[in-house]
Amino acid sequence: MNFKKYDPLKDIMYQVLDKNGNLTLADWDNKLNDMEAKTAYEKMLFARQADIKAVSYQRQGRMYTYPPNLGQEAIAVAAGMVIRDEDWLVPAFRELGTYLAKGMSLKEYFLYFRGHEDSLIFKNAKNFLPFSVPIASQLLHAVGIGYAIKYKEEKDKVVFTFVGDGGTSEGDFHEAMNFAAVWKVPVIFIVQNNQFAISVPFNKQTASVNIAAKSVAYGMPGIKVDGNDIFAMYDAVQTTADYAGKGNGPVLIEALTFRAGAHTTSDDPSKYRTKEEEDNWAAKDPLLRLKKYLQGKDLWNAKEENALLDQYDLEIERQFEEAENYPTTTLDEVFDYHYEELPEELNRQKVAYKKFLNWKETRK
Amino acid sequence: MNFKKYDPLKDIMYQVLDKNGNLTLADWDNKLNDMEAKTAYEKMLFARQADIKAVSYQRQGRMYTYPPNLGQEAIAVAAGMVIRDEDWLVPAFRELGTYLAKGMSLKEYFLYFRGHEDSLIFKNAKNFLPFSVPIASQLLHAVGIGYAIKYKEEKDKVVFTFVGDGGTSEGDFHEAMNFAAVWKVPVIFIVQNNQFAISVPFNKQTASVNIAAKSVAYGMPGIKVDGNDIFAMYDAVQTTADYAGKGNGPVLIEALTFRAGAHTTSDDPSKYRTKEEEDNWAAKDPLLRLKKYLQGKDLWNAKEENALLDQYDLEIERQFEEAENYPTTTLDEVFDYHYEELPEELNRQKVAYKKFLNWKETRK
Amino acid sequence: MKVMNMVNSINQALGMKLDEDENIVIYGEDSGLEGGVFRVTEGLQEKFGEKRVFDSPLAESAIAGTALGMAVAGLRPVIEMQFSGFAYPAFNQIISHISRFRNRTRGKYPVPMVIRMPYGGSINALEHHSESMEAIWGHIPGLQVVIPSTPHDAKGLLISAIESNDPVIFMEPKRIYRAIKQEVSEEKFIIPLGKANILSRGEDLTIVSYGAMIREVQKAVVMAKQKNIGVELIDLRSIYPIDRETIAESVKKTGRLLVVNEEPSSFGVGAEIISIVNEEAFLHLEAPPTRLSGFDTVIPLPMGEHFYQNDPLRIFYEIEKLVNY
Amino acid sequence: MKVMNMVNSINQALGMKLDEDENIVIYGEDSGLEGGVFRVTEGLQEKFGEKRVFDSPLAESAIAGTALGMAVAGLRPVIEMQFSGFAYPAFNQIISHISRFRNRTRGKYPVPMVIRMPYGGSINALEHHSESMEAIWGHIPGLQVVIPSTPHDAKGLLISAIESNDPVIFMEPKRIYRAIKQEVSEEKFIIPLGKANILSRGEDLTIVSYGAMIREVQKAVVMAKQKNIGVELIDLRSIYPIDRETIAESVKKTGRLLVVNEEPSSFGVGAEIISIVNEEAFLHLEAPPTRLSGFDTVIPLPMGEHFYQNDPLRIFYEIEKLVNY
Ligand SMILES: Cc1ncc(C[n+]2csc(CCOP(=O)(O)OP(=O)(O)O)c2C)c(N)n1
Ligand SMILES: Cc1ncc(C[n+]2csc(CCOP(=O)(O)OP(=O)(O)O)c2C)c(N)n1
Ligand SMILES: [Mg+2]
Ligand SMILES: [Mg+2]
Repeated sequence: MNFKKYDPLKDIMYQVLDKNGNLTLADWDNKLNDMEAKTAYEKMLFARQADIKAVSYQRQGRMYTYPPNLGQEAIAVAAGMVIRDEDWLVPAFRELGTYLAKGMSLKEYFLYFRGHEDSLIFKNAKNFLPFSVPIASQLLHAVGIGYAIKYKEEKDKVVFTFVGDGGTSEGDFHEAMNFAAVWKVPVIFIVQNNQFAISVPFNKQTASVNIAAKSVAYGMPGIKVDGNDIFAMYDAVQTTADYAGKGNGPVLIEALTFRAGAHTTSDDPSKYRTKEEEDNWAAKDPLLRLKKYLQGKDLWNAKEENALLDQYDLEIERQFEEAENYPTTTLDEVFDYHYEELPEELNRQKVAYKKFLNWKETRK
Repeated sequence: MNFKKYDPLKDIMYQVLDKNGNLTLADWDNKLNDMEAKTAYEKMLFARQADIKAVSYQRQGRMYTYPPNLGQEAIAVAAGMVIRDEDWLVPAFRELGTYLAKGMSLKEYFLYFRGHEDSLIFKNAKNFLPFSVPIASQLLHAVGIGYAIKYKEEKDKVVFTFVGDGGTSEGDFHEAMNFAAVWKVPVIFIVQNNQFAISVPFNKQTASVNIAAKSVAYGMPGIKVDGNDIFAMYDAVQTTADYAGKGNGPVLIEALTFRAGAHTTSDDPSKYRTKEEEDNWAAKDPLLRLKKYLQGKDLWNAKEENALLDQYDLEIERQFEEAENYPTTTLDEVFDYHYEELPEELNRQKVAYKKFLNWKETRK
Repeated sequence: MKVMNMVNSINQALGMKLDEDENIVIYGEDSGLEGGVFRVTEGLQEKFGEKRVFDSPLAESAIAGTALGMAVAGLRPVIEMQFSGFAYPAFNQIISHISRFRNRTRGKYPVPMVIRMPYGGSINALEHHSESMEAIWGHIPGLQVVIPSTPHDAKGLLISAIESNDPVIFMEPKRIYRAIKQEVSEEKFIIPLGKANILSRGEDLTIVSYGAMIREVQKAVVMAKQKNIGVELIDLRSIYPIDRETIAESVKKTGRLLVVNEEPSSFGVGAEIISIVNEEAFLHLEAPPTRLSGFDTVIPLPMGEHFYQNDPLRIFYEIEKLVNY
Repeated sequence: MKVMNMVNSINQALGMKLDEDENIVIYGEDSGLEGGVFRVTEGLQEKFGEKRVFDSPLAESAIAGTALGMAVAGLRPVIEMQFSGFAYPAFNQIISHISRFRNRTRGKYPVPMVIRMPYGGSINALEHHSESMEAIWGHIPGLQVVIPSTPHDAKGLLISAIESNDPVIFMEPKRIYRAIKQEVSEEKFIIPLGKANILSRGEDLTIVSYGAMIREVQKAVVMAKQKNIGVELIDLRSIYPIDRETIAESVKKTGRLLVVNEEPSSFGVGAEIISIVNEEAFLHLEAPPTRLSGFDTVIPLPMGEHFYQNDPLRIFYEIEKLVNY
């Protein structure tokens, strides 16, 4: 793609696959062949299934509050198909597909929502920061990493970072975009515009025509992409990562999507949006769309899908069990990771607590 | 003026009076007649003279660190010619001309730089907040005031607020612009782009083509104006204030200028910029330009100027003396303004200090 | 009188004041239509309109900074930080402006504003959702910092806070938002800021606590009573101004002090209270005044949080140690 | 050995470390070409290039947040906040990320970073330029907070701070940036973090102080000596981790404590130290451990600042009161 063609100020959106599964762009096969398109679908299916099961684990009281990804899978999976081991991932918290691609295990993911710090080690993943709870603050970390890449002349490495539409209102969004452009660092900012920040709709978040246009303020290219179209997303991420990796500086991608589920398992969207709006967007679902495309090419059928889902369920359940059987947090673990060496004061507090535990023991 | 014509993305700058004092716009007299143009010059001359004398008072050790306005007078005086009693002024700290128009006395100004809190009362001024030292933080106050105006339906009141080019990098700039546009409040944001933030030049501050273009990110109109051209500035401020006062929402004005003096009296610009750059800008000086225009129309001469300067000097010196003779800060004043009623704890600390003072007395 | 939890009583206080004073506006992230993520402002937008109760964009510095602007222009904003752990982006506005504007303008521009924020742990939440950093707010000159421990107190203290002409950080112990129900008058009433509340009388030991910890302490007090230890329990209610006199009077009588809260221990409220009793009641001290806070650690994720948060047994253990000193 | 002021010695420490470790980068507002508004980084850009020593745009949250990114990616940033009073916009990055990343990632991503910031008053400055808010940093789990009081200490402590694999808030007493000159070794040396320094020995009273106040205290110690009062003066050096042992040992001997600093009094470092001596040396206390800080007020503008800042006579007055208790 030539992203200059998609002027965000004119609010043009890049799309390859329409909601009926028809290509709006010729020659697509040069980018992703049939096998790759199928793989993309499988990855989305897996991410969705894991997400759906996470919600149900939460409902069963086996996990704490959980933020579903439903409806946004194309964005994360597309980024996951582009990101490499040596690239950095600086996440928000709603990009399961990318985490899996980067090497996080589902066990770790579930462990996080079961309240254990070990989850965030991402043991088999390189260059992958923890989920960021304070909205938009992570974008600055991405820019710093970008600086380090440039500083060390680690040619062609790229940083991928995510934020939501709501997050673009934070000061840190602005500062990150500005620093990135001034320093000309290889960072791809992906805004998942799912049109809500919890209950707050996009039009109460900003008066800007869209989010991609905000790039103009920083002298940085920006494009608006159909975030429910995995082809467009893949192309956009791949092209811009290539551009940034060549030393051309950062890019802002707005991925237009819709949070089909609740904000988190504690949230009830029916309070702030209509069934109609939801149905409208359900028709543009990213999996549905790609499935139609694959079915049109006779590359996919219901039987295949069901077989895969069964297999996925087993895998997901196995990983969840591992998370459930993970040893609980110890007292030492509460203290021992704050500094390279445990300061005297922390040790004192730990020892005092151990004394209390001893007393408690003897009391029984 | 029609500010839609000055597309900031094309980096077009609004100018009325070129650096040789020639009008680049016909029909100007309909905006400011000869008398008004003369008054504008007198106001700039007064502001400059007060500023120059402030620097010299500082040099004499009679004031603390002081940030000169030299070279930027047209912007503040233009805003001062538009702002009314009922409008609000939320300043940064380099807009002397506007402060004077709003009712601050020079005595108060000098008193501030002599380190006395009473200065910031601005006794004869309405709707005028104190100078804001933490860069860009004041912009949010302006937006809140804008909300209050709208809330109370105080028709046609406007808030004027200032910030520097450096200040546009702060998160608060972004948040203020965004809130202002979403809430559609009557705020005129004037960025004095004097091209330096202390020693940091504009191109290290942002990669944006200019500052006015940043308005695009918020769905707000923005214009770039020649800040050394008082006519253009007056027109821009007046037109946009009118627009905002009619309920159309906020506007961003970038006033391009040059800080001809040091950042503050503690700063030495020769460390970070060239004589050539300074000379280049001296030729575009806002007073020089307007004087040429007035002289061209036979409205001004050196004799008149000298007589005025003598008169101004007397006035400035008189006010400085008043500031110098102002009673010093008392212990009570340190404590008594923090809360409506002095909390017990503050009283205790005050009393303890008084005991010490008594002891010190008896010790002599 | 009506049985209420703290969410109800705060909601009622807000509604009452909105009704009474048209200069009051309420906003924050999700505070409008949704009524806040804890439903504390539920129904208020419907009743008072979107102009007075509304959602803001997601930016805490802006929420605080614009509120200052509103306050100097004559409104009385009551803003919400969604969690106290997300108030930090507003730190500069609070410390540099909100707390100082009255003094900076020698009284010309007071800042009547309340910053509500749910705080505290033991709710099985993700990181940043369990913070208890009241000492930081207490250390900032010009602020008032208030923490209620019951539905009744929450109502009376919040009404006082809203009526104060100076800024108040109003920290709501979210752990007990719905856990404690009690009869609360439906009339308007106020509880003065800056005054502590003696919850139980005793001769052997003074405990100073506040917020959600009060309920835990009360359980420990019962355990102590079974051992014939009489505890005088003081609910601080205001972190700043702090009620020096009530604390001092009690410790002069008991000679022993335990502070119980859930903040990191070092440089906390506990230290301040210990200093106060040293300053005011030094000669009466019979045992080292003691603090029982959290650790100097990040609050652990839910699986480890029980270590960090003091339970009645841990409190009782400290009581016993102090009494046997 | 060479006679240096603190600006020189910090500059030398920075240069030495830049030389030694190519992962070190230095940046902040005006830190590059100009060498900072206090000229602390002067000459470093010229020597080490703009890639390693540079100006950032004007945004403190970004300066801190990007430094975290650099640190996790293998660099060792030493960043500058132009004044400690302008570090507040970075508060969220510091409390939510910089201090926590090691723990959050169970040691996978430590944060070797130094945040330098000139702090403290008595320099006749505008508002916000005289802040002394070290207690707030001290209260945040995961940080180290260091304050030197001499050119020699500044060098040794800063080198330690840069070599630490955990984040350090390095607060520089700007009042004595150029006021104190002393011989400082031009070799590399370190002073360990977390350890206090006993500056003078005495039997009658312990004074704990730090930063620019040390010089004022030393003058008061001379006055005390003339009255035959022997003061043990401890320069804290590190606010966190705090050297509990040195403080406790001293107070066990003298039985009397005075803390002298320039922060707002309530909820400050003074309270922490008073709590420590209660915890560690209760039975040795012969007079109420006392703090002499600033007031619970905004630091007054220059004309009133002398009331707020403790001078030797005020310190001596408190010494005498304590000794005569
Ligand atoms: C600084 C901060 N403020 C508030 C919150 C509470 N919060 C969590 S998610 C959220 C909404 C985020 O919206 P958006 O950025 O659009 O992301 P989405 O949830 O839609 O993926 C809010 C307000 C937070 N986590 N951090
Ligand atoms: C939050 C904050 N950071 C740093 C400073 C120190 N400082 C004072 S003025 C200044 C530069 C401001 O530049 P600009 O916004 O362009 O305004 P100008 O001085 O050019 O008028 C800086 C960094 C400050 N006052 N506030
Ligand atoms: Mg969203
Ligand atoms: Mg500037």
